[in-house]
Order: sequence, then C-alpha cells, then structure tokens
Amino acid sequence: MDRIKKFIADIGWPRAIIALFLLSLFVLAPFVNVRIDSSISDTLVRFGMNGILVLAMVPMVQSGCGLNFGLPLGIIAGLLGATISLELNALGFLGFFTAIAISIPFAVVFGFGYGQLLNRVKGGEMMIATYVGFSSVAFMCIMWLLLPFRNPTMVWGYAGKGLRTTISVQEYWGGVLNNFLSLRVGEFFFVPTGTILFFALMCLLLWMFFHTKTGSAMSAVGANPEFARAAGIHIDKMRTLSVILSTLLGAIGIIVYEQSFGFIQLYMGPFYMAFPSVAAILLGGASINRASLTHVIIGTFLFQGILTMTPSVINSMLQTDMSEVIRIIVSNGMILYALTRGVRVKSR
Amino acid sequence: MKKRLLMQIGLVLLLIIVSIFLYRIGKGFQIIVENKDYTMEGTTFEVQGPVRVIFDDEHKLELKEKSADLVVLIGYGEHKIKVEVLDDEGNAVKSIEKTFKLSGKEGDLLSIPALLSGSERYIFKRE
Amino acid sequence: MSSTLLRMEGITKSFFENTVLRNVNLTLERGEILGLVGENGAGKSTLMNILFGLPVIFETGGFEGKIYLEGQEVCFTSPLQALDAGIGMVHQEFSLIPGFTAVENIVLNRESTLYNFLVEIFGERLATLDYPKMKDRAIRAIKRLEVSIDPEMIISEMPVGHKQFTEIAREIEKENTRLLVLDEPTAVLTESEAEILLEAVKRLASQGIGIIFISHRLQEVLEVSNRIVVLRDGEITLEKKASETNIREIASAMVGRRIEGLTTRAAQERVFSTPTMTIEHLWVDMPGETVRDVNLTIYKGEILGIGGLAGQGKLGIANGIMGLYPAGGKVTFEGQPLPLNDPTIPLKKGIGFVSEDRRGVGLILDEGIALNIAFTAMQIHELYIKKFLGGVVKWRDDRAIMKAAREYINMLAIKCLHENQKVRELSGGNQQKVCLARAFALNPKLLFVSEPTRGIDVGAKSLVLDMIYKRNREQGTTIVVTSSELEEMRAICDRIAIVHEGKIAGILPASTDSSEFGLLLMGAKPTVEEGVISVG
Amino acid sequence: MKKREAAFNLKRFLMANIVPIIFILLSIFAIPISQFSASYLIQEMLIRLARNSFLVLSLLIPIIAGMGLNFGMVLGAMAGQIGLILVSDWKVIGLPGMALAAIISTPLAIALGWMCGAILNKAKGREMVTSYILGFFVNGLYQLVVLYLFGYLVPIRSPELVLSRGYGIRNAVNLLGIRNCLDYCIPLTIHGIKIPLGTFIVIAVFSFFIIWFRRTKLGQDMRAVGQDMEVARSAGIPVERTRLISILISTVLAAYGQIIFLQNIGTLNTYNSHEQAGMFAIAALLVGGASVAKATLPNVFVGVILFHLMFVVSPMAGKYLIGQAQLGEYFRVFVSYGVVAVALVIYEWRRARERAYARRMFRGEA
Repeated sequence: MDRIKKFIADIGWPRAIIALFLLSLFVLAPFVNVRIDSSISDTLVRFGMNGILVLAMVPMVQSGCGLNFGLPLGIIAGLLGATISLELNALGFLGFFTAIAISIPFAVVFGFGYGQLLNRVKGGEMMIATYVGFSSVAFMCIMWLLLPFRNPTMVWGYAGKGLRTTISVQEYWGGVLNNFLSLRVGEFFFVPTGTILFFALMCLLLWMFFHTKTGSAMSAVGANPEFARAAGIHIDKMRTLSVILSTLLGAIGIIVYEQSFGFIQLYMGPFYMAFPSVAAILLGGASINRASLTHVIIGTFLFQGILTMTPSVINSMLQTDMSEVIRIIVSNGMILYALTRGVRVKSR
Repeated sequence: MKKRLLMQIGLVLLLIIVSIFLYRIGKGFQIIVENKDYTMEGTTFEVQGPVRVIFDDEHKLELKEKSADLVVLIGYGEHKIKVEVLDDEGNAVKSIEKTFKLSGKEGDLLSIPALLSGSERYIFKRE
Repeated sequence: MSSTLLRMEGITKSFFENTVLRNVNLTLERGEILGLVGENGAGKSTLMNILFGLPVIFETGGFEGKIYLEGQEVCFTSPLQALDAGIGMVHQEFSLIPGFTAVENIVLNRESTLYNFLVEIFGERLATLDYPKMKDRAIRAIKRLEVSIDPEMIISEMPVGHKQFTEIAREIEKENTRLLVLDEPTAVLTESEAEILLEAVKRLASQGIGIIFISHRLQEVLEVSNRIVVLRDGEITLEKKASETNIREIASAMVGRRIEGLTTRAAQERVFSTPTMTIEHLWVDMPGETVRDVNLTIYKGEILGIGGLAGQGKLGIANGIMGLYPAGGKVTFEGQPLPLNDPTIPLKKGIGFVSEDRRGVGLILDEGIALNIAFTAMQIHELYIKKFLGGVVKWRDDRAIMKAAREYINMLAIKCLHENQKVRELSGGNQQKVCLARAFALNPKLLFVSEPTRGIDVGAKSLVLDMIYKRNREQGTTIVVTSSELEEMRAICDRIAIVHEGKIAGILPASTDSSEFGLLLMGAKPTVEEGVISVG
Repeated sequence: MKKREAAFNLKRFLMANIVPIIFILLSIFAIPISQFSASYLIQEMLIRLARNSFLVLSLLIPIIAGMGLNFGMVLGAMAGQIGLILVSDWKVIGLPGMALAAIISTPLAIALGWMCGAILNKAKGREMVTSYILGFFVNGLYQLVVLYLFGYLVPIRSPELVLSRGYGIRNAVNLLGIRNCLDYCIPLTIHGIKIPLGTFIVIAVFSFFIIWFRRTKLGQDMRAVGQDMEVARSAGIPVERTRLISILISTVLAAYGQIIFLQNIGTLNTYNSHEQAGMFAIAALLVGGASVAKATLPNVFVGVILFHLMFVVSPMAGKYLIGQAQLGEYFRVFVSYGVVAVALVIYEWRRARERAYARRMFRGEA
C-alpha cells in the first residue's frame, strides 16, 4: 500500500489520475464499440503531429526561462516558412524541407529578439512570454493581409491579395512524412512512420545537444544560475541560445504539424497553440524548471491520448461531446497544478 | 464576536428577504388578452366591438373584433385594467376600469367580453 | 518587588549535537544598559532568539533554563507574545515598509481607528484610520528620542540613520515596552548618526527602559553601557561594570575559542618573497559584506587567512576578485593586471574559488556528484571533453568524468553511494568536500576558500582543513582561506589578515597571540606593528 | 498621499505615463482619418465609459495588495453571468432583475474568489500567470456547468434559453428584460446625447467606496502586504488572509461589473463574454497609465476612454487608410495584447532596477 502511495507521490497525483483515466478509456472503448486499433493509430498520428511542438518547451525550461508560453512566435516563423515554400511551388519532400529551411532564419531572428527581451525581465518570463506570443500573432494577422503573396491557392479569390485563413498543403507537401515508410494494417490501423521517425530524430538531436559542453552549461544555468555564473558561464548568452532553440523547434514543429494535418492555419490559428504543448509536457512530469525528453514523450502520448479517446468514447457513452470541455479542464488544470507546487525559478 | 455573528446572519436574512421582494416586484407575466366570443358554464359573452385596453396606465393595446394579443405585466399582486369600447371613428363609447390579480403562472387569459359583461371570472389560468 | 527587569537563569541550548549556550545567567535592571559582545557564533543571537521565543528554538528542541520578566516566569513561543509582553527588538537590517511614511511605520498594525457601522458586520479591520491621532502618537514617540524626523517622510527617501530611529520609535511607541534589544544598531550608521543614536539610547534608559545593546564597536559599547557581558563559545567569559574594564580585556575575553579535534601543527615560520597577487584599493559591492578599500599582497606558496567579523567585508574580497559581485580597484595576478567583473577570466587564469554559499553558489544540488566535480573544469579548461568534426561538436565525456569523480571521492574520502548520487543527499561536510574537489579539479595556482568549515560537523571540519593544508604543502598551491573561525585559521595559515569595516585592519603571523587578533577584529589599533612581520 | 505623488521624479513619471501618451497621439492621428462626428464619438465614449468602468474598478484592490493584475477577475464575470442567466430564465425584469442577478452572483463570486485567493497564496511571485491560467481552468468548469448541468440539474424552464437538445444554455442569451434598465433609469439628454446617468451614479458610488476602503485598517494592511510581505508578517498582519480578501473583493466587484456591462450590451454571449471582459478591462487599465504595482482611479477612467476611443476608431481608420476594415480589427486586437505585453515588460524592467537600487542602499555608503 505504502509503496503504491510512494509511487503515486513520485509521479504526482494528477499524472496518475489522468493515466488511469486514459487507461480506462482504452478499456471501455470496445464496449461502446469504438475500435481500439483506429483510436491507437489516431493517437499515434497526433503524437507525431504534436511531439516536436512539445519538444520546443525543453530548452527554455532547462535554462530556467520557464514554460515557453511564447511558442506562437516560433509557430509564426514556421508559418512564414510554409507559406513561402508554397509561394515557391516547392513540392514533396523538397517543399517540406524548403519550408523548414526558410523558417530557420526567421526563427533564429525572432528567437534572438525574444531572448533578449526575456533576459531583461527575469522572474516574470511566463506572463510576458504569453503576451508576446499573443501580440505577435495579432501582428502577423495584419501581415498576412499585407504581405505580397501571389499563389492563387493561398490568397483570397475575390480580393486577389491577403492570405486565406486556412490553406491546404495537400498538393504540395501534405503528409509527406506521414506516408513515408508508413505501414497500414487493415483499413483502420495506420502508423505514420515518417513523422514519428522525424520526431525521434529531433529528440535525438536535442539529447545530443544536452550532452555537449554548451548543453550542459545550459542546464546548469537553469538548475542554479549562481553556480553557473561562478563557473564562468554567461547566463544571458545561454538563456538567449535556449530561447532560439525553442523558437526553432516551434517552427519545425508547426511545419510537421501542418504536413500531417494537411492545412496551414493562419491568423488567430496559432493563438492558443502554446497551451496544449505546455500542458502536455507538464503532464509528462516536467516542472516549471526541469524537463526531460521522457517528460515530452510520456506527456505528449498521455495528452494526445486523452484528446483522441475522450471524444470517441465519452461521446458514445453520454451521447454528448464533452471532449472540448475536458480538454480545457485537463490542460489548464495541469498547468495550474505545476504553477502552484512548482519550485520557484531562481533568477537574478 | 457573538454580536457580529448575529449581525452577519441578519444581513444574510435581509438579503434573502430583499431578493424575494425583488422577485415579486420584478417578475414578468405574459397574459393573453382576447376580444372574442367566450363561453363559460353555458353563458356566452359576445364581443362588443373593437376595444382599447390600458394596463397599469402604461401598456396600451388596441384589439379589433375577434382578435387577441399578448401583454407582459410586471410584478405579482394587483394590476389595473381600463377597457374602452370604440366605435368606427375610434372614440370611446364605453369605458370600464377594474383591478385584478394574476394567477402567478404563465399564460393567463383575459377575456374582454367577459369583463365588459361584468363577470368576475374574466381572467384565469387557461387549461 | 525588586528593580530587576529581566533574569535569565541557567540558559542552555544545543542545536542537535553541538551546544551553543552553556548555563548562561543574565540579569538586567530597569533603566540599565547592558552591553552584550562576542564573536559571531558565540551565542549572542541564540540567546536573544530564546528571549523572543523564535520558532526555530522550539523546532530544534527548545532550551533549558528559566526566564523571569519582572519577577514572574515567562516562556514565549512566538515573537508576537514577546512583543505583547513589552520586549522590543531592533535589527540591523530594517523591518520597515519602504513606501510608508514614518508615521505609518511607527504605528504599523497598531493604527488608531475610527468606528463605523460596517465594523459590526465585517470586523474591526473595516474601521477607518485616524490619521491625526496616529500622527501625534508617532510624534510623541519621536520626541522621546529627541531626534528630528519628518513624520510625513517616506521611509525609502530617508537617510539610513532616520530609518534606524523610526524603527526604535516604533518599538518604544508601544506603551508597554520595558525592555529593548538593539542588535548592532550602529552598524549601518555614520559616526555622527551613531553619536545621536547613543544619546537617544541613554535617554531611553533614563526613562526606565532596560536595554540590551549588542555591538561590535567596543568603543561604543564601553561608552554607552553600564555593564558589559562577553560571550564566548556559549559561556560568559567576562561580566564587569563598563567603568572597570577596557577594550583589551574585552577583546581577549572574546577570542581564543577552542575547537574540538583540530590537528595542532608546529607553527613553523615559513618565509615567502615572490608575490603572486597584489590587490590595490579594491572595493566590492557585495550586499552585507561590502569591501571598501583593500590593499593586500598574496605570496606564492603561502596559506593566507582572511578573518574578520560578519558584515565587515572579508567575504567580499574573494567574491570580488572572482567577479561575482560588482568590484573596482587594481588587481594584478602573476604580473599581469586581472580584469574584474567577469567570472570567466580569473578561472581561465588559474584562480579557483570555493564559495561560502555552498548550497547556493557552490553546488547544483539536484545533479550528481560527478558532474558537480567536473563541471567547472569542463567549462573552463575543456577537460573531460571529446571533440568531433574538428572541435565543432564538444561532446561531454561521461566516462572520463566518472573516472575523475572516483579519484576525488577516494582522495577526499567523500561518503556517498555512487558517483552519480545527488549532492542534495550528502551531508554538509561531504558537500563541502565536493566543492573542494571541483576547485582542485581546475588545479588552480591560487585558490580562494571561503568559510570552509561553516555548518559542518566537527569531524569533517578538521578533515577539510587537512585537505587544504595538504594541497598547499604537496602541490604548493597558494591558498587564501577566508573564515570567521580565527582558531582554525591559526591552525593552518601562515599569515592572517583581519578585515574591519571593509578595510584591512592588520596582518599578523598566525602564531601571534590571539588577543592581538581580538583587538584587530574590534577595529582597535594592534600593539604589534604590521609590516615588521608580514614578509618575515 | 501628496508626498507620495511628489516622490516620483520626472523620469519615472514619464516612464509610468508613456503608454497613455502614445495612445493620445495614436487617437489624435486616427480620429480625423476615421471621419467620425464628434457627437457620435462622445456618445460612444459615454456608453463605453458606463459599460466598462466598473469592471476596470474591480482590478484596483489586488494591485493595492501587491498581487498584480487580477487576471482571475474572469471568475467574477462568470459568476455574474450565471446570475443573469438565472434571472432571465425567471423572467425577472428591469432593475429588480438586475439587483437580483447581483445578489445571486455574490455567493458564487465569493466562493470563486476564495478559491482564487487560496491558490494564489500558493503561487507567490507568480500571481499573474497563475490567476491567468486559473481563468482558463475555471472557464472549463463554467462550460461544464452551463453547457451540461443547466437544464439538467439546474432547472431552466424558458425554452428560448435552452439548447434544442434539452439541456445547456444557448450561445446567445437575450437580456431584453434588463437591457439599459440601469443606464437610462434616470433619463437625461444633452444636445441629443443620451447620458447613462444611472450607471454613472453607481460607478461614482463605488469609486468613493474604493477611496474610503484605502483609508480603512484593512486597506492599510493591504498596502503594507503589497509592499513587503515579510515586514507585514513580522508586524503581525495576517498576510495570507489579507491577500485572499483582496482577491475576494475584486472577484465580487468583477461579478457586478460584468452584470452592468451586459445590462448595457443587452445580449449575453454565454461562452465568451467573460473572457473578453477580463482582457479588455486589463488592457484599458494599463492604457490608462496604471502599472502592475500602482493604479489609481484616474488611470481607470482615462484608460477606458483612450482604449475604447482607439477601439471604435481603428477599424474605420484602417478602412480609409488601406481600404480594409479588417486591418483595423486586427490592429486593435494587436494593440490590446501589445499594450499588456509592454506594460508587463516595463514593470519587470523597473522592478529589476529597483532591486539593484535597494542593494546599493543596503550596502551603505562605500
């Protein structure tokens, strides 16, 4: 009994509850005739889709900048990459990687500025990050209207200018990763191998980064800024670097998301995108100043699992769609929990 | 301390009473005003022509023969009604003033003919 | 009843194994000023905490002995009780609301209020404030001190002295205050301000308030108090009328603490001639340890001790040179000037540092021992690093780190389960060893060690000191030990410099009689002239 | 009080008022372009002043208590809306209806405020982001209640409120019953400009309440806690309780504020009225030159006017400038978020500087 208690204490109550909840959903599924295999493959698809966006939390958390509520900034960089690649009519893998290639410089620039800002507001990062994210999204709304895109599949037919709110990437690079090496069992079970491999690759790269000199310096900054400083590390430099990394991952993440989703969502689309990712990583067991790859993977799986399972199962049980409400409660409840018990981020 | 507790309880009670009061004066009722022939326990009240009806001296509505309309009255308790029977030129030939109570439920029916012909049961909950 | 205001009998207090107060008896008459002096850690503050019933006392198992206030026994379990009983405390760091006026601070949480009916429902806190009344109360309190403070002035705009007065005024404004404890009230004041304060203190005493006056400025203590009590190692070593004693007597009563299990070495006079670091007009802005103007020469191969009382600035020197706090002045290391304010440079030049703030600056508590040891060396000298792609990728070589860690664990006898155990789980002593190990891993030419034995158990103390000693003797590393424990430094150092009010008060050979150091600690002139012996 | 104003040196004064200054310039630039008539703008401003001021007022007290901008005010807004939904279901009409809604929402607001305060006491130093997330979280609960339990556990009789499926409240609730009942309960028109006198009176009353509250013992304690928790505690002030009360009051006021707001609008957007409420109230307060640490009544009213002036003008300005009204729409969204971001940055910046300053003070004369 005590061992169970301790175990739960280790992983934290909410995590345990949600894991059990998810488990019970999977158990219940057959009884309300929801196909397990299809739900699992849905979960996998969404897992691959969102994984990198969640991964984008890690560098900033590790360097003590708190949860990256400013993710929309990275997403915008990604969107720019994506839209421009479409403008260039780049197709298939080429298109996909063009999008990424183009988004990188944007991400780096945005990240740098964002980092500089956060260095000046140590202690208040999260709130400011949130609003920087929001206002940048709003600002881009204006840009989407004004930027001189010409590709007819992207711009409003009638006006001839101003991008549409949602743009299909199907005939460009939609699903290039999903279908790469993908295996399909029966009509319901489908594994988006490519996407998951790409996610794995990103994880690997990040893991490697944190095993380099710079990487370990970065986590030291997060763990104890004073210590890092005494060890001759330039804290602000490290923080900026981490923010750039996060922004970069955000950019790549959204492109992967879009290729799997099939559409580019502009305007207010990226607005709340930070919150699910934040919730996911916390769900995985991260705290506001410590996060690891395992947290990312577990978290993303749990969170996306809930998102896929609740609509299908709960709805077929109660004949109502409570998934949205459940999503709101779970994700924000999770963040709230982390904020109230999370160790104060040391920053000076 | 004890005194304060009493005070606080008093305050809460007061609020409850106030809200009941507010409910009673604020509650709106929708009633149907009917200017049609109306039969009750064998006796039939006949329409006496177009009428102008004024409730509580504010809500005014005109009813042609064989017509009905809705009106919202606010608050429980007494309500005043003034009925004027009109001739073709639209000036009152006959006028009655009465006060009545609402049943406190939705959709009471008020029959002008019944009222005009002096029946006391001109307003009631419609089955 | 007698005129005895406070009587503390047989007070004994021990934190876990080590006893900090041994059977202390203390009495205070009405209107008397009692000067309480002693080195840091002599037990002054613990004694006062007991008097105030600070929670920490009871969390650590209470104390033995009795306290009588005006005859009847008292035992406070919270400071608020003590305040109610009429005991006031003035700390050296102010507890004032910065944005409030003097008035608002003096009557803080004791404001005079006016009744309104809402009080009946929502409680006293909805009564409105009676500013005029509050103001006269404050002014009356200020009058008693006979100092001139603008009662409407915001604290944050006041000169330090006025803050201090405001705080005292707050204590005496409580109509029932009969006993006032002043903990280093003059530490932050200028000479003139201090003068005024001392006058005010005397005046309060003459009004019948008993005062316990804690200070390191012996001149003041002698000037202001009627009676003087000296604590050392939790025991009273001197209790005399101020008129019957002198600074030297007090000083020698203070110093000369004995430390258990310290390997006593033959203090052989070593002579050093080649300076490795020279410090000129160094100032360091380190909160609470400000260095004002330090001139110091460190010789190659020696162990130099830097002593001094807390807050005098001894810790600031090392921190300043390592670039951890804003600093200025001229520092030359091995002939070249050493730029300040950049932590990287001294490390790269081969200067190591073991911080006094072990848990805060010294370690990453949630990382393993191995990483903690290797980290700095890895970052500065790129040890334990594998390079790929022609040095573009600098891969952390965990195997090498483990190996190094194991060596140091054996060398310093660090008690742990394995190299990757979280440092948080180690005992203070072993944590300190990890810090030393990290410094050694840099293998520095010059090593600053601050408070090496603070807060670690007796056994570990001597072990750590031995490490430092061995390092110096075997590798010939120049070491600068900064410590509050004079005797410990005397055991391992060649010379000891005493810092007082941000300046070097004097440098003496470790073998000098401890009372000399005592005088320096107190900022009094030493009888032995420096220079004569500094270079041997 | 006076001295406290005097204390601000010029540089800091400009720092504190940079935001309103920018906004004044913005509107000076935009108004002519938008081609609105003066009388129209004045009418609009009066309406919006009546509509929003109270909500903004509700933010002041937590700021006094040093808990920053109470993003948790949306909790209060939700409470107010539940009150309104019930009242409009019971068909209680006019001022009585409004008052009843307020009374009903009070206990709800108190409960929510209590919860919010308790949670924020667990997240000292992160109050804002926590209360912000708390807003989202409670929004989830609110939806659960209103969308699933209303008409299911809570009886809702009138069909025009309930969704076709038989339970849950519709997206838009019509508040014709109480529309403008407070605004124009005392009709007053000057040069064809209708003045919502009733609401103004209520707002005035509560402004005085806040002034009075500052002078109570509780208000004093809040100021103390807001400036230095530790000192306040050592002086025997119940810090946690004081903070909690400040949030509680704010939440209740927010509930009333939301009722007044919707009374003016006339329709309740069941599932997003409250979110906007919080967002705009905070933006307006900051536009008025308030900071996270200091806000005054003038900040409130100046803020409401400037912010909403921009709000009304920018779409038209955008239309005539670039020929796209949508541009203006986005622009005002951008501004309302941007201003909060800027204000927060300025605040953190200043706090950092003051920390450095305090260190130098502590160091004494070197």
